[in-house]
Amino acid sequence: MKTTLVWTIQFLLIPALSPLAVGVTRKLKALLQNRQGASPFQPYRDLAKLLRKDEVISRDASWVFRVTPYLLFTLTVAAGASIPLVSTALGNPATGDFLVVVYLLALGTFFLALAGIDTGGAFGGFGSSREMLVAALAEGGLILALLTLALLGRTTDLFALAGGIASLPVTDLAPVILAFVGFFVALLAETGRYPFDNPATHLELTMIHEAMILEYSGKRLALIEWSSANKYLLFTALGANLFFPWGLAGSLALGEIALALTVFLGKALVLCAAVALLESTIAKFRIFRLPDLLFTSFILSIIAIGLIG
Amino acid sequence: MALLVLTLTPLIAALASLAMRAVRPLEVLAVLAALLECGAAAVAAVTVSAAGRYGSGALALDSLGMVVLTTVVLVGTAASLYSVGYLRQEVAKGIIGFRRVKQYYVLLHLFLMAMLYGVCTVNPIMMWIAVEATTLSTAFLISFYNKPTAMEAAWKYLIINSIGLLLGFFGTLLFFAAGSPGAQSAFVTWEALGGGAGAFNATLVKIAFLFILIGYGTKTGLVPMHTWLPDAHSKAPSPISALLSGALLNCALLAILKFKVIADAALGPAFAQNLLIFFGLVSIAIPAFIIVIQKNYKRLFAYSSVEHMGIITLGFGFGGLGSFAALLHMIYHSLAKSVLFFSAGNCLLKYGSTKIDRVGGALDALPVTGKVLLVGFLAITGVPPFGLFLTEVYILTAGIAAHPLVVVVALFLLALIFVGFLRFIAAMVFGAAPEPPVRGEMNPLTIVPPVALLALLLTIGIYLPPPLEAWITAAAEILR
Amino acid sequence: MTALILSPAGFSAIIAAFTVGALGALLLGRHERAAGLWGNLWAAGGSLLGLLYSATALITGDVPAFGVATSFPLLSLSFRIDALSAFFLLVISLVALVSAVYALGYVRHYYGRYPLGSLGLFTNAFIAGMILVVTAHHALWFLIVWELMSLTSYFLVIYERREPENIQAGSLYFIMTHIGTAFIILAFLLMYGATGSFDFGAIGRGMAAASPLLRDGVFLFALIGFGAKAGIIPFHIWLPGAHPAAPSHVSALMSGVMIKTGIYMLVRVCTDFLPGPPPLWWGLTILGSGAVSSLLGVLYALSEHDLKRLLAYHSIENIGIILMGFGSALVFLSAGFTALALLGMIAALFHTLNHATFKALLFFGAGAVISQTHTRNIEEYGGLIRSMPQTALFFLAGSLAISALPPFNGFFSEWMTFQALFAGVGTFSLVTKAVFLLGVGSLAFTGGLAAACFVKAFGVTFLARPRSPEAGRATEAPLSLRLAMAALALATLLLGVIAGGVSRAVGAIVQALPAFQGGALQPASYTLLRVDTGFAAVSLPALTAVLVGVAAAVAGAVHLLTRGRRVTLGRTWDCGADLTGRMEITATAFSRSIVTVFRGVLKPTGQTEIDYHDARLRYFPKSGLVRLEFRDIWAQFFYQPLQKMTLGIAGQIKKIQVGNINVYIGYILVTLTFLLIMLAARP
Amino acid sequence: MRPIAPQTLLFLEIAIFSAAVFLHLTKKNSSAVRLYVAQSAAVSFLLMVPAFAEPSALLLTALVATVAVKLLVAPYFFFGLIRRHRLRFSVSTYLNTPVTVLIIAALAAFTQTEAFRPLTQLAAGGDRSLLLSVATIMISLFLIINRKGALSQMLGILSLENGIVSFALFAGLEQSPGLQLGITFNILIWIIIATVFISMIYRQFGSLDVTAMKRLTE
Repeated sequence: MKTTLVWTIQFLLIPALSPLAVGVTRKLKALLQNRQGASPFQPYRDLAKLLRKDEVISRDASWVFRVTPYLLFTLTVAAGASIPLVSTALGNPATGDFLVVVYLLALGTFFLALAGIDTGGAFGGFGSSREMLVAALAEGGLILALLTLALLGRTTDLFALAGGIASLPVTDLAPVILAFVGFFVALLAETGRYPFDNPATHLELTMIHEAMILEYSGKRLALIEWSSANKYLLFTALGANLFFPWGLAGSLALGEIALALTVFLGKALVLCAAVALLESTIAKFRIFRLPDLLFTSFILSIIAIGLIG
Repeated sequence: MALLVLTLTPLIAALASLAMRAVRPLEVLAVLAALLECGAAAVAAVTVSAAGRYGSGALALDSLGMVVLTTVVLVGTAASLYSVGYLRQEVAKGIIGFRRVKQYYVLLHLFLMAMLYGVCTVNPIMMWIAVEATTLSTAFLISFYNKPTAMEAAWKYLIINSIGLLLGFFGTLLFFAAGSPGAQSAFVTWEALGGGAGAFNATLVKIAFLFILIGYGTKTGLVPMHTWLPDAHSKAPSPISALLSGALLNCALLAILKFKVIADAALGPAFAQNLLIFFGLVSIAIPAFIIVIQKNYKRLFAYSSVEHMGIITLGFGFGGLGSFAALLHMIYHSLAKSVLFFSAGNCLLKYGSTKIDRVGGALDALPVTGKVLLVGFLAITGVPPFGLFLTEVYILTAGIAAHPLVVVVALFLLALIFVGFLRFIAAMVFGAAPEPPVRGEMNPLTIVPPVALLALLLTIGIYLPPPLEAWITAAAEILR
Repeated sequence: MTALILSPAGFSAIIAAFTVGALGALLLGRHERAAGLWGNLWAAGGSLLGLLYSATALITGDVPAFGVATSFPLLSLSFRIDALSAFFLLVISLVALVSAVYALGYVRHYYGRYPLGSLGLFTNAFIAGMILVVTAHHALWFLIVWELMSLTSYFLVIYERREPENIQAGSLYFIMTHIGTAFIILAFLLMYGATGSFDFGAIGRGMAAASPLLRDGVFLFALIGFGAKAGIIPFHIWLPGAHPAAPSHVSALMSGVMIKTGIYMLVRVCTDFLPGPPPLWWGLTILGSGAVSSLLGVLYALSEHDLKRLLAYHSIENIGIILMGFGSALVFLSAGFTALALLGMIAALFHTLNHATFKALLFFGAGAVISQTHTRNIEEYGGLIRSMPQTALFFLAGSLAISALPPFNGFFSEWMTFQALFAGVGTFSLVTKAVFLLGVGSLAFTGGLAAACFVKAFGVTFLARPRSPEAGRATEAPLSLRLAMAALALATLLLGVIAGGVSRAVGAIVQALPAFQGGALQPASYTLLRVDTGFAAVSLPALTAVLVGVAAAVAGAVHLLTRGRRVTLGRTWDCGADLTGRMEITATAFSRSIVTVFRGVLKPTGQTEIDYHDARLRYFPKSGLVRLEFRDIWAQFFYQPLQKMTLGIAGQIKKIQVGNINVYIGYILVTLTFLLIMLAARP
Repeated sequence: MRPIAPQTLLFLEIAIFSAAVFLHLTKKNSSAVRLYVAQSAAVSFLLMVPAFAEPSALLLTALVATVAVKLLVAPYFFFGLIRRHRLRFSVSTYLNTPVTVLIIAALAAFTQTEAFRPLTQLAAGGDRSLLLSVATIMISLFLIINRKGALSQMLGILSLENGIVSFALFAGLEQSPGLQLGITFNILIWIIIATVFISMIYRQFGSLDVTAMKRLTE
């Protein structure tokens, strides 16, 4: 019963809350920029509106274009179920390996990039090209940042790993902090945030993610937007629960889980705030400066692993 | 008796050819003589494989001689057959007339006789005379086309080999002197000379062997005495080139080997082996590099002959398994090199040039020759399933324990030769010719000999017939 | 029954089938259809027998060994099919079988252009050569069949011999493989010098007591020799030219299995011929070269727009991944961690199997596309997913597999390789750890870059609009091609989903190797892939089930939510102008940003030529041309200098032949004098 | 017949040796041929020693044949060549006379060194003659190297052969008359062929300068 409940949370929490996370970030950003900003719940309304609309699909597009939104959404949900959200006690030996999560998301990126090319427009292709550049280079930093944790926790199972990090002595936390910096850069890159991409732009020259989905409309656009929101919350959850695993439930007791859920929301809010703060204070980078940043993230993780000794 | 037939047949054929008035009888005579020689050699071979020795009196064969004789007879027969087709084409093209054809056949018979006699004779001096006679009979064959370059090649051949052989003669005399200082030495056979080797003066034998090696080494084509070889091979008519490479070089090497046996008996094997290893390695190294930048395919094959003589010499230098492999290699090389020279002859007839960059697309222009050339290349560079691969590995194996450095160097030189060779063969066989010639082979008689030799080469590369293995084992036993 | 299959007669039947196929095809040469049919059917039959044989050997665990004496000294045609041999025999037979099926239809486009007889001859001989290579148990015999394999593959590379670049590629291949063979011969000669035998068993027994220096030498020469065949950077230069030049079903064989014979022999050398714990630096060298090969291989692939060359570069990448697994296994062996060594080795062999399946699949797909469009230039494809939907689907499966995306098989062998490398990072310190980290980093970037590369390859080839008239006229590939591709596509998926079971089976094979005996095999089940000590685990069936379940739920929910909404077809947003095939992103443009990032390694030379309507008024360009070329740094800084040096030496040595007879005679006098003096000095 | 005094033999050998040296120095082809004839005459004298010690018909035939070839046939051919092609002077040498002499001296000295010491035990008394004949061989070899004229090269080879024959005599090596005949016949053929070749070279190249023949250089 409890297990079922936790599994339900695992599967539904991310899609349910992800529009909120995006909305909150936008709201915080607006506040930081002395704007009123839309309600944090605005993304829900957007999705609902899109789902109600008719759809236009390019004649040049193939089934790849049609399938991608579904696949993308599925993958983000499946990946969300594979990471510890509220309890470390819920072992997931089937898909809970961090490489699985990383590569599930990569599969989504792969199809999204194909969909960008599929319509034969000039923008989509360039968006795909840039997306693959960022994704390919971000993967190294991401894997190494998580490997740092895996080496400390002596497992690559994310659930066990969260528990393992939580029980580390404070003196051993230096590598975790370094790895987190590396992870955070990867987070920004993977979720299309400043300084990599501008989630709000529709200027052709600066688009990455938006360029790829230019041809989507209606329900498929809704799914894509939702998926990217999922991905954002997913990374936020990874950062919150793996690098700062305190507050996660150690068992499946209801009270603990409720507490853990609250703590998780708090941590996620802090991370969203960090992203919003960052987006308000720095400018977007030129595309060829991005690799430097990504390699820096990679090297930070290497240093972190070196510190483990 | 068979040996007498063997040596007299070409002589009679030469004399008979002198009397001929038409091309056809000359051709028939050449083929008949070749077949007769084959038969006689076969008779000798049967006895040698059974008893290890054949003949008596002035002419005799042991298994070592039998190995060389095999190459001479095989290549000789194939070359005789090929000559018929080759000369017909040249006559048809108006390059030569009847007088020259006749001259060719007479000299061919004399050349064969000299080699056959040289292999069979029991007397070192007679062998020397025979080898010298090969020089004399082939000089005009090399200058056959009467062009300045052919003259140049023939003159160099004549002079350098005469000098070399005189030094070899001197070495022979020194051996006699070492055997019986101050005494009368009338009609000394190899056996008699070898029998007393134990009592020879050691330092004298060393000097003598040095002269032998330089002298006969000139004729064998060992570097740095090889200089005549590429010139002569490239300028002679192709069947003669095949005979020079496939038969004559072996005969000269046989002389060195026979003296090596005697020197070993007097000195122990180390002295001769070290010299042979030295000359062998140098003879692989220099051609290896020259092959890489060669522009003329007949010269390419000629340098390859130098290199293979180097490999064989190296094998004898290593001894043991090396000697066995070197003898086997000698047979394989003779067959493969003849195949290549025959193909070269066909290319020359077709394209009218021995420059590699004038020949291209041989696979299209000469459907059979192109393939033969390609396969012959694979054979000569030691690619399985051809036997030269195994013999080369054997030779290296024989030396790995005592001379690892030499083996390593030789191994990479062989790889270099392959690299050099492949570029040119690929250009000839696949590339495009500047002026594409008419498609099609010219004469079945220019096709059959190389194909037959190739088939034989492939066969004995996969399956070594027991008699052949027996001679070679026995011959390797003689050489140790 | 099994005894009959595993008997020498059973083995001879395999070889006999290929021989009959080869010779029959040659004899039927004039009848194209019959020759093609004959050659490929016998090849398929032989491969089936090979499958049967290897499967039987693996299941029963028997180690058949037999030999035939020859009339040549030291040479005996010995065979021994232990688990490792049987595994490679299985992989070879598998790929050979599907490629024979594929060829049934594929050879049709050679009718009237190139002889089918020789294609049948060389293909059959090539497959037989590979089978003999992995079963030979005697060094000389091995060298013969090794050269036979190289020779036949050379002829297959130059099969389309009227293209000059094929001849060039073939020559380079033959040269590199020959030089590699020289190193191999050297390694065997050294072992012969130490043990006095060419028999593999005797070598293994004798080399145990050999000096460390000799063992190191043998290792190094074997690494170079077999590395040249496997395509390890920097000995890879032949590979991107040779594999594309061959007919596609042969490319699949060469890339899918032939280069693996190099891996096979490296494993043999390091674990069988040189028994005992290997020195640490062996494993580190292999690991490091694997890391470099995989990363550079994928980068070169990205810069390629010849579809088959691109695939060939990916072979280098995957060989690198295999070597990382094998290298880590060696390092663990040298440290005595047999269980971890087992993990690395399983990863290596598993990836060998996986790469064989998806690389063959991709080459098949490329061949299907090329036979329709008659070009290998990826820029002239486009939109093929509509005219060749099935081919596109299969190619996509291969692309996902090679990009290591779950649930296809490439992911799981890379996952295991990652785990082996992680274990190394976690276990060792300093230098060793750094090399393992290099491996992790290389593998991580490789995965991402491979995905980028296949987004390009698949996207530019199959998606959007046709970029050339040929691409517009393409039709679906013939049945036999699609059958072969379907089988392999299914295999990539199946091997992924049952990866747990496969890894267990591979584990049993590795455990049968003497060096890995004693390592405990983790209790892997068919549903769960686990690393010993519980460090990591993943269940493929569960993952697949989750994906399918969620996808169904999402699709259902969306369908319910959006009932009644219309879907209309429209034009892609075209800014008011008509979109043509020329306005899509090109393969060059796609990879240009990544190429720019890695310009330090790739050394691109970009040229932009713009032609204006008016020389002074530079606002309206008439035409623009961007040319992106790459310099091969290995050729530029290693092979060309080497060649130049050799030619320089040759030029000097050629001067010996001055043409002057007096000088020639001088040589004789000098040699004579020199030797006489030597003799006098050292009597 | 009483044995010939060693001094006589030595004198003959010195004559042979000097002829080889003077072959280096002469510039005229006709005098070179004459020098060769003189050398051959000295060799023939040497040959007569054993022939007259134990005379036999076959041996005498061999001797007569040798004398005929070396003293009659060879000069006949050579003078014929010179006359036909008006070859008064031989083509120049590579080295000038002083250097040539220096090298001759060096080569002669070399034959007296340790390298050839073992040879001296071949002849009990005549070791100086023996080594002189070796010196003749070396100097003749050098002649072929130094001279650019085809005729001179030919003479060098023949002089080399003379040196070897005299060595054989001093070393007490005698051939059976049959062999002797064979060798002589060989030399006869050689002289004929070489003469024909020289004529052909003259026709092809317009001179006997062998340095004109340098097309085959690959």
